[in-house]
This record gives sequence, C-alpha cells and structure tokens, in this order.
Amino acid sequence: MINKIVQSMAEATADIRDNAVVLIGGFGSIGQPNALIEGLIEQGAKDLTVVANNAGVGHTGLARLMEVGRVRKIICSYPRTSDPVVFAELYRAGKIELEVMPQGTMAERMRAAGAGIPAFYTPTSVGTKLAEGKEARDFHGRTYVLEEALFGDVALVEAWQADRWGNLTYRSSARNFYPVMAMAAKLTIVQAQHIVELGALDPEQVATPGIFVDRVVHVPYGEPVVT
Amino acid sequence: MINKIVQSMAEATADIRDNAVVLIGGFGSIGQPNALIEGLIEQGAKDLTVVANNAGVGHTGLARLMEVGRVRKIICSYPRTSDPVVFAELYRAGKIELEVMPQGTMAERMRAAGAGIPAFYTPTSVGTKLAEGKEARDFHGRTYVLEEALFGDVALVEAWQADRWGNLTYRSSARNFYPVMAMAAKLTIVQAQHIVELGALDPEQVATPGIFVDRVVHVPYGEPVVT
Amino acid sequence: MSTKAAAETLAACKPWTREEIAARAARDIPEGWYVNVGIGIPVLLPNYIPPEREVIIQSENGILGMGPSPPDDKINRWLINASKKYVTLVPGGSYVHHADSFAMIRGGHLDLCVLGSFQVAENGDFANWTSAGDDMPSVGGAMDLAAGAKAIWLLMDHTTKNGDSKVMRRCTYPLTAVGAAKRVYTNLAVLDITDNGFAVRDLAPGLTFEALQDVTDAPLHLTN
Amino acid sequence: MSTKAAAETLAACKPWTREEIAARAARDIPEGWYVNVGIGIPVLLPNYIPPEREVIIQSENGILGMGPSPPDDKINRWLINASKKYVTLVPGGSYVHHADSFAMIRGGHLDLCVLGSFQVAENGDFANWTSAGDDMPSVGGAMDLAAGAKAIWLLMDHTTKNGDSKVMRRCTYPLTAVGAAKRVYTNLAVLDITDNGFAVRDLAPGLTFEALQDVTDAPLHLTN
Repeated sequence: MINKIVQSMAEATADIRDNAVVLIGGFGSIGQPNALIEGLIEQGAKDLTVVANNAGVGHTGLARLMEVGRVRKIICSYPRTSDPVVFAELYRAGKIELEVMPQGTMAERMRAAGAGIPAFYTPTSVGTKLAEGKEARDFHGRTYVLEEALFGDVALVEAWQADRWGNLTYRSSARNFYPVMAMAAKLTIVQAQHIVELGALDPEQVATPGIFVDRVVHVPYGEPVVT
Repeated sequence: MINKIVQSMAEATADIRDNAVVLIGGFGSIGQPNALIEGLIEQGAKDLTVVANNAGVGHTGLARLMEVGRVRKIICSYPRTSDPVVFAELYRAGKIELEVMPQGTMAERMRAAGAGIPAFYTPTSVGTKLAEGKEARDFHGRTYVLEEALFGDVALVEAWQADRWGNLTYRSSARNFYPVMAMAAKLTIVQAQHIVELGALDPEQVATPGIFVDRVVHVPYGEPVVT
Repeated sequence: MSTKAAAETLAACKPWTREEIAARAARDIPEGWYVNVGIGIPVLLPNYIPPEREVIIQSENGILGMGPSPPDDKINRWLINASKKYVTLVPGGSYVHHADSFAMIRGGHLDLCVLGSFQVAENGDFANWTSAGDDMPSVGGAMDLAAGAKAIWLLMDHTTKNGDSKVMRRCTYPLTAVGAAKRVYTNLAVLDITDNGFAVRDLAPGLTFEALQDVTDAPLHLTN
Repeated sequence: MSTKAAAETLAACKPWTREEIAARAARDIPEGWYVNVGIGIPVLLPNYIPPEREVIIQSENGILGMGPSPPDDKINRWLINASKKYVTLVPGGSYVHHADSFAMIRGGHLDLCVLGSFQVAENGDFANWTSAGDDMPSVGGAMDLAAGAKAIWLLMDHTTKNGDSKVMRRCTYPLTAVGAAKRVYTNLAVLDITDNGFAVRDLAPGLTFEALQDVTDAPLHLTN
C-alpha cells in the first residue's frame, strides 16, 4: 500500500541537506508552511538557498529560518513587504544574499523545471536592469530573454486536503506557487490541514496530483493570521 | 452584463476566415466539438489549417470537414487511427498536407502560445527524424530542440458546463487539449452540454477560466459515441 | 520647474485626490474588460466601477474575479489580493496557480493593467519598482504585467513632494518596461501616450494647459 | 538468421504469449511506481499487476490512476485511454489537461513507461513509430514518453513474422529516441540493456542461450 503520510516532523524533514535549494510557497501570510519550516529548523540543515515570493514577515516561518542563520541566499520577487525586519537586518549586514526576479518569471521557471523544459524565452524584463547579462533573441519582431528552469532540492508545501497518495487541494489564494513548486522539487514535503480517505477528493479538482508529492504530514493549525 | 452565450450556430462561427488556423480538441471520439464543426462547414471558411490530435474518424466532425474540402493542412500527432478513411484518401491523392508532431510538443507549443512564451527547448524528438532541421542546443550536458509557440486563429471547444462569463468545466478525459487550445487561440468558441448560472461553478474547479473564452453555444447532444 | 512653481500651480487649481484619480480611470474601463490593478492608487479603482458595469478584476496571486473587501464577519482567511489585504471572490470568479495566473498575464489576455509609477516618459517607458538608492529592489509582478497586458495605464502623482515632475522626457529611474504605458492619470491631468508623446485628454478643475506644462518635464500636446 | 532458423528455435521452446509477456513485465514493477503503458502488448500489463500491489497507471490523455475496463453497464463515456478504449479511474485518480499530462511525462516524474516497439538496439535506441515505407507516420506521445520517463521497457516480439530479428545491433527504422530503452521483454527472453549491450535476464521455457543468439541480430551477453 502506498502511504506518503508520515507521523512525525522528523520523518517529514529527513534528508534535507546543507546547501539545499528550498522552494517555499505562500503569498504574504497566506499558505505559509510554517510547521514544516519549524521542523526544518529543528532538523538543522544550513546554508540553504530559499526560493519564495517574499523575504519573510515578522519573526515566524521563513523569517525565523533566516533569523537562526540557516539561509545563505534568498531568491524572491518582492523582499520589501510590510515587516521584513529580519531579512532587512541580515541583508544590510551582508549576511544574506538576495536575487530579485520577476514574479511570473519565477513561477514559469519552476513550472519549466517540473515540465522538463530546460529553458524558455519571455518578454518579461526586456530592456530593464533585470535583463542585464541575459541572452536576448528576437522572435517575429519582438525581443525576448532566455530563462532557464529553476529546480528545487526540496519544496515545502501547505495544502488544505491530502490523501495517502499525496493528492492535494488548496484553498482560495493559498494555492499560489504550490502546484509548480511541487513539480519543480526533487523532494516535495506537504503539511496538510486535513487528511482524507483515498478516493474522497473529486478527481476533477485535485490541484496537485500525488505524482508530485513525496511526504505528507498532518498539521491542522486552523486559520492563517495575516501579519 | 457580460454574456458570451450566443443563440445560434451562425453567431458562434461568425468571423472565421479562409486560411485560418483552427485548433480542434478531443482525443479519439471523446470531446469532439462536432456541432461547431458542422457550423463551420455551414459557415463556409476554407483552406483551413487544422491542429488536432487525430486526423478524423469515420465521416463525421473533422473527417467531414476534410471530406467537404475545407482543410488544406492538418497538424497532428497520430493520423493513423482506427478509421481515418477520409484523411487517408485525401492524403494519398495529394489533396491535403500532413505535419506530424509529438503529442506533448503539440500541447506545450499551444500552452506556450497562450502563456506569452514565444519558444522553448524540449528533449522530445532529439536524434530523430522529427528533429531534422530544428535548432538544437545543449543545457547542462543534454541536447534539446527549440520549439516555437503554436497559435490558433480559432479554437473549437467541447465543454461539459459553461456560464455566461465563459468559465468551463470538462468531463473526465474529455478535458484533453481544451484548456491549452482555449489559451492559444485568438477566438475561442465553445459548445457546452450544460449552461449554468454565473456562480454555480465551484471556483476551485473551473478548468478554463472565462478570460480564454469568447463565445458559448448550448449543444446538449448527450453522450459521445466511440467509433 | 521648482517647488515654488509646482506649489503655485497646485494652489491655482483643484488637484484630484487619490480617490478621484481612481474613479476617473474606473469610468474609462469598458464593460467586459479583464483588468489587473497594482498596489498604490490602483488598488482603489475597483471601488469606483459602476455596479451595473461588469469588469473582471484579476489579482496575480491566482484570483480571477476579485471582489471588494469583505465585512469583518465574512472574511475568508485564505483569500488576499496582491497587496496582502483580504478580498472576496465574485460569482463567476475562479482560482488558478501562479504559473497559470502569469500565463494569463504574459500571454496577452488581460485587456488592461493599472499600475502606480514613480516616473513615466513620453515614449511609454515607465519606472515603478526601484529607485537609484534602493537597496531592496522589489519587482513583484510589475514587469510581467507591463510586458503582457494589452494596455498599461498608470495612476500616479504628477510631481514628487519636492515638486519635481514625474512625467518625463526620459525616465531616470530603472525601467519596469520599455514603451509599455498607454495612458497616465495624475492628480493634475489625464494624458495619452501617442507617437508624438504626451497628449492631454483632461485637466484638473481650474488648471490650464500652460500651468500643467510648467510642472511637467516632458513637452505636452493638445489632443486633436 | 533465417525464417528456418527462427522456426526451429521457436519450435524447440515454449515462447511466451502476449499475455505472458505482459504478466512477466508486470511482476517486475515495484509498488508505488507511476507507469505509463503504450499501445500494443503494454496495454495488457495493468491486468497482471497483483491486486495487493499499488501501481499508479498514467494515460497521456490526462488520466493519472487509470483502472481496468469497466463492465458494459458501468461505462463512463467520457473516459478512454490512449488506445481509445473505455477505462475506469481508481480511487485516488485524477484528471489533468494535455499540457499538464505531458509535463508529468517530460519532466521525469514517471518511474516507467512500457512501450511496444518495431526494433530495439544494443545502445538503447528504439524505433516504434514509423517504418521506412510508412506514408502516414503516427508518433503520438511516444517520443515525449521516451524522452521523459525515468525508465523505458519495451514489450515486443523477438522477431518479425519473417523471422528477422527485431533485437538489433543498430535500428534500421526511424528512431523514436536515442539510447532510451533499459529493458526488453520479448516472447523469447528478458533482456537488460547495459553499457555492454544486451544482457539476458531470462529465457522462455526450453530455450537455450545459443538458440536465442541464433535468432538475434545483436550479440547477447549473460548477466553476471
């Protein structure tokens, strides 16, 4: 019997190595995999490169991971959020690297990684500072830049429902980057609010099929708090 | 009030021009937009290039469109189906052009068209006859070929449910190419089994959001017949 | 241009408020358009679309058919907009993931994107993501939106707090996109960006063309 | 090799039937693998996976978790497999669109793809989509599957009806993929494709290594 559900955070976060590229979804405070991040802190991997839309808020979750010194570099689209105090302090002290990337390019680069597309052309950023050093090429009279697939060693996912095959649903805007991050990582680890029986999810509505999921841990934390 | 639902097949198929590239979904006999194809035959556009997975079955739908001489070229992955008699006869008589393309490349090229990606690299077909003349390039030690976006002037879609904003659901494997074809075409025309009230579709389950749909016509034809 | 000239110009007319700028732009959006609204003044825009006119608002974090803020007792805590504020979904709305959301954006399916901006130039260049001294540049989805939407409108103040024009011959800040902006709504004017540069469509009450030119770096034209 | 040699070899042993080939391959699939099965002999494979062993079958037309054919009174007329036959969905199954389905395939998420083939070579090249004189080449998803799945197994007859070997030094038909095949199940043998070429894992009942070599174009090796 296939059973991707694990019983402890230690099992969930096993095998995450130093220097890993960790994909962390969520958008603002919604859908942050904070329990998995706490588990990762406990687990101890360091020198991580994190790919996330924002650079952490307050002192929890991703911000906490940075605060305890585990993140060497962050790749994100929007570091300047309401309260990026941890990131800002580390960054200004030269203790963390920052790579800023357009949000859609970030999403598409991870989708490409998951879809076996090593590189693609995009119109986004052409003629701007963020295209400097990038290979440019014209198609049908418009200029595009080449972007390569962005792989993760690990993806940390927060889902609404999960079954033992790893099929997932999300809730409202908490879906955000997760379906592409789950595809783009070698090891996809999920914290799910609800564990359901195999067959309970509507096959038309599975947002991440289990093929992209390795481990699921039940974390019924309730409602997210916007900070 | 936005209302994409039209009352006649003539309205549905208006503005399809000679020489148009027409994307037709379905896989085998499932999800074929046969009513729209009949409407297109009535409408009269000719010298069409059709993109479809198969080259028509029997004498209905796409096969009929070819039989009445409206198709100049077909781009497909699998012309050799159970009963491609119409296509085979026209093709062997030199009356229709054929371009064979790997099925996944076909789907991804349309997805790229819809997603603003002018071109991408893929490992599919490398080292085969279908890669001849294509630009090849290595990324991280593996060879890939460059494929460009595949746009349609028109997409003909068969859906299960539709609302007046053009939101769509499909049924089981009848989903197939439709979500990407709807994105890839300038004009997306839908025949839907069921018209539902705005708000009746579960927002987590809309498979094609209305932004990709231009016109919907109600065609409650019942169950498909596998031929 | 100077602080003094700007102050005099502003004193001589009745500049539009942020709400009025948003309302002015909202009035110009036809029924049926798919529109993304950015942070800053644009986030106010959906409040001013006439209720009988259906305009479908997209939020790049995967929402198509975004509605207004919910009352406190009806908040869905999994539903926020790109500014991280609670919003609602209208009937007919749906959710997608980020790659599909930006496929809509990059693929040219949005009729309009309304953004705030630091600067805009007469060639349609605009700069809204980072200034020269910014050590924490935050681009978000602005470059994807600028490259992908069929039209870009900018909602912004006409001048900085120091009275410097933000409506320029050429942008001095790092660009968000090249030649993408089509129309600008400021607190002083509505400007179209044409092949000949800025054409004035509308002026704030009491403002003259000449007074507007006095506080504008770029040369202005009258619409035909 | 000749028709006569082949006939003698076949007469001297008990070749596996199509069903036995499928069953032999099915036995080698570990629990938990995601597997796509192509047309031809592979389509029989899911019938032979032990019921207590969970193997998840993908069909490239957007089905993950494909089950067996339904009884006549339980047909879902919107659910067919890549061979255009009615199938079922197992509990835990789900549907995706074609681009997402091929993202699974091309992205390396399938543990295995089992295909039929016209020819296979000792370097792992195989040819299963078109022959030299074919005027209607039909590739379907074979090239995407060959390029994307973690492993490719081929289920095929060892020789043509004329007794010509289909297990070759080099393929003579147009290739489906270069160096992709890892294992071959024929009516006569199970072969691994190693750095040294074909290694014989198993022989049909009554067949000797030498007799197999007699009807095989490529040199064969014994497994260690």
